[in-house]
Amino acid sequence: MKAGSNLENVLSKGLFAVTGELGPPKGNEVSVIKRKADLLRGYVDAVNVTDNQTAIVRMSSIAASSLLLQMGIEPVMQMTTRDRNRIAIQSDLFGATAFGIKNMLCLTGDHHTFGNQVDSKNVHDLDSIQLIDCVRTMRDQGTLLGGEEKIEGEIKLFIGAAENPFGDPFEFRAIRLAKKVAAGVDFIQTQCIYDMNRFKEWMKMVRNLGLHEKVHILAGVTPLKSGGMARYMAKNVSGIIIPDEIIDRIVKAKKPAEEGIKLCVEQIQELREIGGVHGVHIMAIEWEQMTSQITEMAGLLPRPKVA
Amino acid sequence: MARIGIFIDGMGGSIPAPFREKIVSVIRGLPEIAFSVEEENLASPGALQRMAEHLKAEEVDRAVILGGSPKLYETSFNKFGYPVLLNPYLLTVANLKEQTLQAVANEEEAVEKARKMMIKAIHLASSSGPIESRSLPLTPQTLVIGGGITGIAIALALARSGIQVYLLEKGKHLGGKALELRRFYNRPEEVQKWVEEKVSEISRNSRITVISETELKRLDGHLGRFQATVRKANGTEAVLSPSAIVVATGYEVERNRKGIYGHRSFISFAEMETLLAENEIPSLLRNGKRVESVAFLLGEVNGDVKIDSINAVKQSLLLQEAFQCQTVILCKDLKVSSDGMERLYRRARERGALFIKFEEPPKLSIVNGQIQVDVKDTSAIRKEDEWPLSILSDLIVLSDALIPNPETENLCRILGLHRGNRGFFMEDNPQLLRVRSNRRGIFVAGGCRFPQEVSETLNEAGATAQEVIALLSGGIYPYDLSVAEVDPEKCAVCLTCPRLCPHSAITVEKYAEKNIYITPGIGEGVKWGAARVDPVACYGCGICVGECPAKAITLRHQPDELIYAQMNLSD
Amino acid sequence: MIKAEQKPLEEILLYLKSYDRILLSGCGACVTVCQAGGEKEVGLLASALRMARMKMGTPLEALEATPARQCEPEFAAELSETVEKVEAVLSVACGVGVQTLARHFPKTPVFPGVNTTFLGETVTHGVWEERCQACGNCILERTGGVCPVARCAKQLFNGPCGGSSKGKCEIKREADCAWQLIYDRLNGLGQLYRMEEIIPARRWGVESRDSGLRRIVREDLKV
Amino acid sequence: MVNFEPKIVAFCCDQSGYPAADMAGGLELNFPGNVEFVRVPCAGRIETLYLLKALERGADGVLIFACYEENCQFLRGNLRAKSRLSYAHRLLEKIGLEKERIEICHLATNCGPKLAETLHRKSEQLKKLGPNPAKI
Repeated sequence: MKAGSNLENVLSKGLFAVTGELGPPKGNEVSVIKRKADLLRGYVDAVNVTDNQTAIVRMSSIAASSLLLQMGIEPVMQMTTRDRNRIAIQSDLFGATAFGIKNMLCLTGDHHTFGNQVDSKNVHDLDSIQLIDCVRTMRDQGTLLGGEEKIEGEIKLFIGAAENPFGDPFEFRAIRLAKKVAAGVDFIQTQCIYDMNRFKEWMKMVRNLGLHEKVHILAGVTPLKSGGMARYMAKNVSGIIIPDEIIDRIVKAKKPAEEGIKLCVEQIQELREIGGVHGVHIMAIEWEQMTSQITEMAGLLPRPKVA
Repeated sequence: MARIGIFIDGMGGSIPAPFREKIVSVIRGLPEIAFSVEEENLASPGALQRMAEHLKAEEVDRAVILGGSPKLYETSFNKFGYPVLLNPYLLTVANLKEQTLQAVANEEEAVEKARKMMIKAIHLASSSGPIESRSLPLTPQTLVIGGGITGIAIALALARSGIQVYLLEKGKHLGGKALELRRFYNRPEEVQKWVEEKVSEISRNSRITVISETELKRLDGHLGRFQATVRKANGTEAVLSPSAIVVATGYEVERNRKGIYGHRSFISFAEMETLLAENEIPSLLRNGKRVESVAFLLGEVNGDVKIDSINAVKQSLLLQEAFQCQTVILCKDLKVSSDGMERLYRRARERGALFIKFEEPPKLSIVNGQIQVDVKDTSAIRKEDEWPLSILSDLIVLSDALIPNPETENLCRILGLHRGNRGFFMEDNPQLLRVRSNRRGIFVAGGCRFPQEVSETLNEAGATAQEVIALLSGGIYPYDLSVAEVDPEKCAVCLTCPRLCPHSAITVEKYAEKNIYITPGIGEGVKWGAARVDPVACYGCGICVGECPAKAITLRHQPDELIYAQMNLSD
Repeated sequence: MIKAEQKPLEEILLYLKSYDRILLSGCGACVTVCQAGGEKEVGLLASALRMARMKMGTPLEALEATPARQCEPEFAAELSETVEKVEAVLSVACGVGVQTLARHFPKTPVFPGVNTTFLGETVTHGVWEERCQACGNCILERTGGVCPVARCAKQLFNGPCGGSSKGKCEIKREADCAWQLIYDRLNGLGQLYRMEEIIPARRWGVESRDSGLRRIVREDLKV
Repeated sequence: MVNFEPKIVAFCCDQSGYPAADMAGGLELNFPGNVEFVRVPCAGRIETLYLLKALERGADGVLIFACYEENCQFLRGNLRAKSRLSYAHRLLEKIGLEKERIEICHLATNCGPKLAETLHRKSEQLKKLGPNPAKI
């Protein structure tokens, strides 16, 4: 065991893992976290806590993750390289692990111009692959990046990263995953999947490289709430592909939200059948109450208790 | 101090004597005014002669004409010869007729205005400098790029006038697109035979050197001393030194055979040409099957090009008269403006060809393995007489898009030429200078400029040859230095001017002195890398002058000072 | 070369508010090429400033000069006599030229007339794009001659982020994704394996601007 | 101002504007009282600086008489003039001058009446705008 987290236990037992996602409040309102935590408790194995997602200022992921721990939910602390240099990153990891956080997700982060502090200066001292390497060094070598300074104590982290099979150049996307694996990543959560064909094609490349045996891949899904949301995401979010027939299906549905949930469940069932997919990551953004229904309908309940 | 002679032109009474007197009285007696003489029609040959004599007798170094538009005098100087002894740039004109007398109603104001204009003209004359005239020797050598019928015809015409021709052909053989053609629409002989005769004439002509399987790789220099580097297919290179260049690289055909157009019933005009030539009269067979009906569908892909219309009527007549086929020609417009076409069109109609004019493009569908064309005929006079038709033909001849040769873009870059809106080589001026390119000494002719039918292209070849002969026959190119000039010390080599020069007259090169040409490769005395305007290639428009961010370029005959002097404002 | 853009006239007018006689100094090198501060732009800006001040009722005398390269001490020295005649200098050279003049004329205020923008390349006439950030440790040999430091919005070293879509960057849709360019170029060169190598965390501090003033000394050249 | 006769500098391309001015004179179409014609070989010769300098040195308005678009003897001279004019307009705006003070008019040799009309219209317009407040 690298960190001994619940997520690591589930995955290493070969069980199909389910993770959820929680966006911290745009302030210090703890009740927001509590409300969302209650909606997710018991339906997922761990919950991602975003790190100022889309560069909108929110409560720090370390603080929010610690609060989740107190509420009895296992967090996957996200950390971007956008806002911290390697000094801040390593210091934050000392703190996070001291609080008992055992999972983290290494990200580059959305560009700061997308958020609400566009005049800031981004850092990007490291990129996500270099961050993975940094955390792995801290955990496995017990030293800071650079390999000389010994760390007091032990950093136990189950290291995750994201990958987007829908970004371009497509042919490079599996190779990029290989780089993350080489850097020491333990699990991967993908961008939300709508274009099943392209995902399957990507997984095939992943399997051909033998990566599915070295890393746990959790397929990302996001239920569509409405036709408008589907259209907006397809048009405006780079790196997300929504095929026209899916947009059509939601747009034409009498109850689009219900249809969105149904579609999401179907997707999870289809993803389960793909070789090398070890779990799903459900990103029900500001729609956390649906996580119970989705996991229920998809037959993912009850969540296993592993020691 | 300048000695200025004043010529006052009464312009056949347009500028009355009292008015003239009121103007000239102001300057009479001024020390720099050597004399003032009156003439009635200064632009006439006799008056010009007298003007020359005055200039000589009085030893003036500047002259001012008070009269009409400067354009009038410039035209007559060109026609009758410019009065000697005074550099033309030291003479200025005050346009009293058009700009004061006729343009100002109140006489007092007109006088006032005219005086001002005269003073301005005197000022301009005294601040002008002379511009040197030069001439460039031209050897009678040309490079013709492209061995299609345009290139062939031009080469033969030039050779007949004693001009040496290098005929460059990228393929193995001369002839180009004409080899796909079997018959002319307006000549009895077969195209192939005609081409053969011309090719054999070329091979017998000692003034024409055919260089086949060779392409132009690089071009340096300008009119009179081009340096063209050509490369053979085997990689060997040679440098030719033509005085002028003709581009005749023709056009290309782009076939759309996607979707329904892939059906076996569709053929191109070139395929029909072959079919007609291969079959024995009177029955037309294709793949062993008899062809009894043919439709021609003239698409809109080629806009105002006449080739498809001519070929459709020509082939239709052959099909009707020799092979007893029923023909239909569907088109938006039939272009019959070529020589003799109107007659052919009428004959085709009389023999029973159907002409259908449409607005909406016809709909194509496959019915029982055949192509059905549904079209609404709009040639009826009354709207209610328009009716939809369905046509089932054994064959449908389809327009192919006539597009620029794929190497056009690259050739343009090498030659410093422009491409027009459809990507073909652009002529200098579509109304006046059809076969001249934007560069002096380079001509564009035939299909590379605009896809043309054979007979049209032969006319154009003749016109181009005439232009080249007119340019080279004198053996010299006279020019003056009323051109742009770069100060190499100020030049930042930013490449603005070579990018913007419409005539590709500017290159960045190393040279020792301003406006001294050094052939690339000769490094002696090279001191500076800067932009250089070739005075022969420059048209003197001044675009580069206005654009130069370092203000390193001057227009010699119209520097800043003369512009500001014309503005007549405070300093 | 260095690319710059003229500052808004209102900003320049504000700098010069309390001066009646200035020298407007251009530069014959980079800013001439990018049409921000050559002799032509100096003339235009001087004329515009004079008219603007005339209209405001406080005429301005603007002398004009365009030394060959403002960042050389000798060329700066050529301006000495003129600078003595004026109250302030407005320099439309890059930030380097402004500082050369400032160093040379300790008693005369020197104002920038342009914003020095980037080290760039001419894409087409009139369009320039950033190509280099002078980071001090060139990695172009690993990235097929396309710089991710200057051209990737996140300065990524190990391939494109998830926002790379159809060859474009998610930050500016009109901009090419630098890593797509790198991919295409290495693919064309048959060197895609170069993208499989992990580029480790970079040593910014040792060579880059973050280590304070950078200085190049060539002992052999010193006189 | 009652007796204000605006001073107009009229740049004339030799291929169109200048012959059009000749024609206007020939047709005895009156010009406004204070026009100074500047003959240039092509509108592409007209530098941005000339447009500003004309105003700086005392003109109230500037007109460019250039060939119709796509009809330039030198292919792009008139387009360059147009682009330079747009740059000058941006500067005028910053200076605080009305951009109507500089205008381009595309015409051909046979457009004498158009030239005269444009001059008169510009003169009337400038009378309304008043004297150029930025002239030195």
